[in-house]
Amino acid sequence: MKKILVCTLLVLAMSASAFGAAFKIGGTGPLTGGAAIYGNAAKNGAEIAVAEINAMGGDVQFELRYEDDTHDAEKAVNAYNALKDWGMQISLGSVTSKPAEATAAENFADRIFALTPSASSAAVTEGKDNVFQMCFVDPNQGSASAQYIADKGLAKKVAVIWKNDDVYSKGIRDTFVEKAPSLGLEVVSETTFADGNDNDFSVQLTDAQTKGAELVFLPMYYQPASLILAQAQAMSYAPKWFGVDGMDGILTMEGFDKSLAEGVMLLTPFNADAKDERTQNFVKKYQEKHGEVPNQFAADGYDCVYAYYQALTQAKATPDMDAATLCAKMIEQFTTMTFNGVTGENVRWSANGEVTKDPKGMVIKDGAYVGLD
Amino acid sequence: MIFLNFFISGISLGSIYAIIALGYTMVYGIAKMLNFAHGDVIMVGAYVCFYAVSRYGFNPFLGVVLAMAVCTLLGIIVERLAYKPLRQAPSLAVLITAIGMSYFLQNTALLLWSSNPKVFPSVIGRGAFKLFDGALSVSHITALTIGACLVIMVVLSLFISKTKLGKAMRACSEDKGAAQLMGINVNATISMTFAIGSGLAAIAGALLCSAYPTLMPTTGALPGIKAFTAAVFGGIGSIPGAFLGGLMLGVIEIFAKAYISSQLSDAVVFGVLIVVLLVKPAGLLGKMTQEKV
Amino acid sequence: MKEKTKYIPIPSRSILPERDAARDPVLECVNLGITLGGIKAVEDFNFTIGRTEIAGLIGPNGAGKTTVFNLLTKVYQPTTGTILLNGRDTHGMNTMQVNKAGIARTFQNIRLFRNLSVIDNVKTAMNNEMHYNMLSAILRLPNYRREEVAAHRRALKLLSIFDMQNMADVPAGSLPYGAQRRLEIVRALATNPSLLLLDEPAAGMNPSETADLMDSIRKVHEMFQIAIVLIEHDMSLVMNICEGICVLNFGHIIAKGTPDEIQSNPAVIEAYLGRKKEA
Amino acid sequence: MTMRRLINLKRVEARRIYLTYAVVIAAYVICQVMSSTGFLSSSMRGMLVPICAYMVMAVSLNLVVGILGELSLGHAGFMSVGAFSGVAAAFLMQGVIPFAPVRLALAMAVAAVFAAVAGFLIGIPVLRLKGDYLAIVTLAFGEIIKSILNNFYLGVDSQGLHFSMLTDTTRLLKGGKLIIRGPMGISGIQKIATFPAGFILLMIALMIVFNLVNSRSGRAFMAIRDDRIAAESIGLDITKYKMMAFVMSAALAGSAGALFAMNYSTIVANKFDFNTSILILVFVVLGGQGNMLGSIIAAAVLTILPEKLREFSEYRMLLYAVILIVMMLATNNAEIKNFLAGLNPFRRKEEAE
Repeated sequence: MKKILVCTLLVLAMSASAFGAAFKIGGTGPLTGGAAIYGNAAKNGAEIAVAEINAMGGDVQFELRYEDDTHDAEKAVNAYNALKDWGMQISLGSVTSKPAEATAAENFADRIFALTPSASSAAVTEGKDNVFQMCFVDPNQGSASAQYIADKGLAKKVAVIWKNDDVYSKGIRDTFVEKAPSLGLEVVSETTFADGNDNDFSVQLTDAQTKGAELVFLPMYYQPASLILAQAQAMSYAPKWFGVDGMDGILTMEGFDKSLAEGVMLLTPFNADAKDERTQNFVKKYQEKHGEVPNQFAADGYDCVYAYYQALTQAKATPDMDAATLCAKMIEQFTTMTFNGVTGENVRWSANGEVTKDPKGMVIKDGAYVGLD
Repeated sequence: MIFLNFFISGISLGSIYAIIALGYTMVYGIAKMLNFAHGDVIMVGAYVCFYAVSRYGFNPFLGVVLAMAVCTLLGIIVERLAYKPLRQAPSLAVLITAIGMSYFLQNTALLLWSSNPKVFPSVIGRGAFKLFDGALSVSHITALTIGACLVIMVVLSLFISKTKLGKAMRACSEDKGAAQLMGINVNATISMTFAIGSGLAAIAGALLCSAYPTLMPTTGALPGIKAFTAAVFGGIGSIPGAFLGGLMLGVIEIFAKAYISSQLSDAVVFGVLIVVLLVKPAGLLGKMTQEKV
Repeated sequence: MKEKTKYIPIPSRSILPERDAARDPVLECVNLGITLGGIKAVEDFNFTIGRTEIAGLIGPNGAGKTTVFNLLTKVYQPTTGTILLNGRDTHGMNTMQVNKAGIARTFQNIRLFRNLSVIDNVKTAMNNEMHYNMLSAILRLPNYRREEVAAHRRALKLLSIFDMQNMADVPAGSLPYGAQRRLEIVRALATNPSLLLLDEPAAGMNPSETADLMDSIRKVHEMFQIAIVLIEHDMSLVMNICEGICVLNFGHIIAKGTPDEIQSNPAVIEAYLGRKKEA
Repeated sequence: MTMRRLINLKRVEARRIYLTYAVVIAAYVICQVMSSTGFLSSSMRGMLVPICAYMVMAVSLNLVVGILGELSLGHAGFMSVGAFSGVAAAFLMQGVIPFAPVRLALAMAVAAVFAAVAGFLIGIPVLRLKGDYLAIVTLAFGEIIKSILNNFYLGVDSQGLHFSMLTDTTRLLKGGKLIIRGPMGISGIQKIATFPAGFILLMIALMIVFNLVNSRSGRAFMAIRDDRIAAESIGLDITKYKMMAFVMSAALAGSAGALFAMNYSTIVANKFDFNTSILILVFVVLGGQGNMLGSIIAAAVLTILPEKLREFSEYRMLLYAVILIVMMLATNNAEIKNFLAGLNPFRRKEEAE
């Protein structure tokens, strides 16, 4: 019931802006199916930002539409085309990597600017001047993680467990494994899992344990990670755990025993427990509307809309401009501007669309994130 | 010792496949249909149990009983609305309807319970029996799963061979026409089979999510397919076959991960299935029926 | 032509098959037997049939008559004995190869290709005499057209034996019962067999239909000059049409001979006909 | 008494064949006209190629399920083999053949060959089984293909092709490119698939299937479907014909896969999973087994339907599921069928005549 009420309010908020001129902003993401957590989070985050901006009543107003792509490249292109028919002027790309690669190619061909909240594979932006990312690109996460582990002297012998049919996991794993030796890290154990094969991790953990890994690197989303932590505890294996931004969200899983995640380290741009006003405001509103603590995807979605807000305001763009004009203006803005959002301060973009922001090293202590530095 | 630990992991995973496979095999044996929605009934059972225990503070045991009640009812409704009208239809039509039902249950779950994964409360705690000075550990949930699986198989076998309804089921499985002539209500018997299968699914859901404690709307789908494979492996239609097939599939999967390649374990599992079917075309314990000429 | 074969009456447990020196047998069975589910369904089946004979295989229900057909056509592999077809041992052959070697059959429970048209049922049986390949078919090359037209003509000709040419485009499954039985015979004939096995061709027919069928079988026999074995319960048909008769009971041959001999054989009367008298 | 008798328009099957061709051509012309005059939405335009690919998939699966009568649950596996081999072939030909349509055609041919080989290899064990066991083995092969492609690496450099399994050990020279990258699939595909190409492929697929069905091979397929024992008894080589249908179906699926893949800039093995196999099967069952026109229409309707349901946002897939179930009930339950027939005024008239 609460959900319906919120939806109605949101619709009202959006249609109010539709009377005046508003920028039509569209994105695709998995709203149904196995990856629906990510799509819905990004969508919810973006919706909150749009509602806030429209409520401020400035010159820049948004009309937001999210279409379901079920985490599938084909459906993502369909969803993208539906958005095009609706009149999308600027795009939020797609939430997950493979669909985003497909829609980015369309964005490039149609000259519709895209800023994807969370599609992190390098191929999304590669060779496209008008596709930008809000999140770290996967290879950077891999090398940053290796660098961090080496710098802090967390371990010498490392195990990696990764998801064998996932672009995100594989992208991070590749650079991590590539970079590790040069930093004095030894990858002693490397094991995988895949869809339909992601329940039992005893083999992977035993392999890491018998080969003496002091730290286990988990380039994956939090749902399988939670299973790994539980099973490691059951077999009394307690190495250091190191995750990536996909790990964010583990603490807010309903029913999760937070003690399992005690001491888990992760690099993430977003921390729902941060004390700054911007984050607290966002987290509060998100909780009010959706009854959950926002994860990194929601934060990325939220930031995307604000980044657009800033860029459009600075470019003095008006909603009657066509997509190609806006595209040129956005490219100009995004390659020059600096943005402050909930996922980072002093965020900048390179010309190839990659984001530069400081990953925050976090460690979970007493069921909450604590900055590592 | 590591080998033994892997073996136990395999048995644990396998016994879950086995419980799910029992549901598949029972329905197939009697209604001759592949009920692809079975995995999703498991998911529903797990959610009911989750909400009962986590949100409303039920005793886990009561939670499972409640889940069984809900799933049995769900099984009856699904059967009445979607499968019963197709009793005379070609088997492929029923298969597709079952798949539609699977989509329906998944998407209803998505709307009702959102896509956020839930962590399933442990039914009996996360402890473990330590053997050989801790070199070998068998978690309580593993022991419970294996135990439950055995009990269900024995009870089900006895039920099928001793009770009146069980005999009616076997009769329907052999020859529906003849069963009808002998005064057995074939329709009611098939409906009953669905009810029992769905009730079992609730137990399977609770055990699956206790052993691997995350719960999403898609939780049942992939284990469902694996369990279906297990049922065929053991000889679909055969109850001991489902048990054996499930256990073997679990063990093979873990061993393939451990000793061949974690990347190719699924390929190995399905490869073994193919080899087994080539040697025994009706599965390990299935019986080959010869067409009368 | 119509000269009768002389049958040596039972018991004949000789290792060598009985031969009629005057004739060139198309089929010889030596000690043929099969065990099905622990039961010897057929045992010591010794049987010979000449190139243009019509023979009957009779016996009470469950005597193993259809099993004999299944053995001859390798639906079941025999557990003992030898089958010589045109002097060739069929050991190791499967149903398809046996058909190619010359045996065609019909089935007790009609087995037509129900969704195919009548003429396509017949053309399917001519598969082995057509030689164009898949590519010719897809591209409709000249040899496809030539062979298809030839097959079509021949199929219509075969159908006309049973006056079925005007039903050519009807789906086989929708034919009346009697026509289905006749179509099965046409289909079997289309494979150019040297031996035709008919499994209860007159089952379910009324007397006038049976009489028609009898004429048709005679006609087929005369036209194609082939050997025919038929299983039948209709004694008038069997006694009228068959030159030799073999009686089976509990998987064993209990009598062989001409219709007259069989009718007066006490063992047969006891096992089979005798029962009728009591009734 | 010659060919006119063979291609007899009075025969129901013959009429259906020409109707199918006519409908496909008409639909193509209408779509092209609407597209060029701007009446077709981006959404519809974007779906033209995948719809063609799905139609070919449905037609090819119908050859196995409807004509041969064997259930296959792993058809997407062949699509996958075709997609990966076709895209890789197109990539390798990029420098040699600059004209995209020729490259596309050759890539689809290569895809057909690779998928046919896969079909043959899989057919050897599969076709020894029957019924549901055959179905589960095809499912298993679909999963195995997915698993293998998720671990397959293919690269090209000045020294030629290099491939490896599990990890990327191709060690390409400078200037080389890794084409297939395991779980990351293929990225940066040149989108050379076009609607006319899809239309031509569909027409070829229809021609192959229809001409095959009306030949000795097709009659053999259907005979095996209707009665295997009788088919053996008239000397048909069951294994040979099953294999023929299976391989032909795989080859067509392979070309469809290549067409499909080259409509997107990226492709992963997970796309061609059990769900995709099932989707194709739904087209076939809903369209009617053995009914090619039905398959084609079902493929189009069920591809467009989820897009048209977008306005229902989160209820979209739920509605899709409900519609699927209702359609199966409506087409297969005798009572509902009669009830619907009663509603149809034209039907009444026909009966009255």
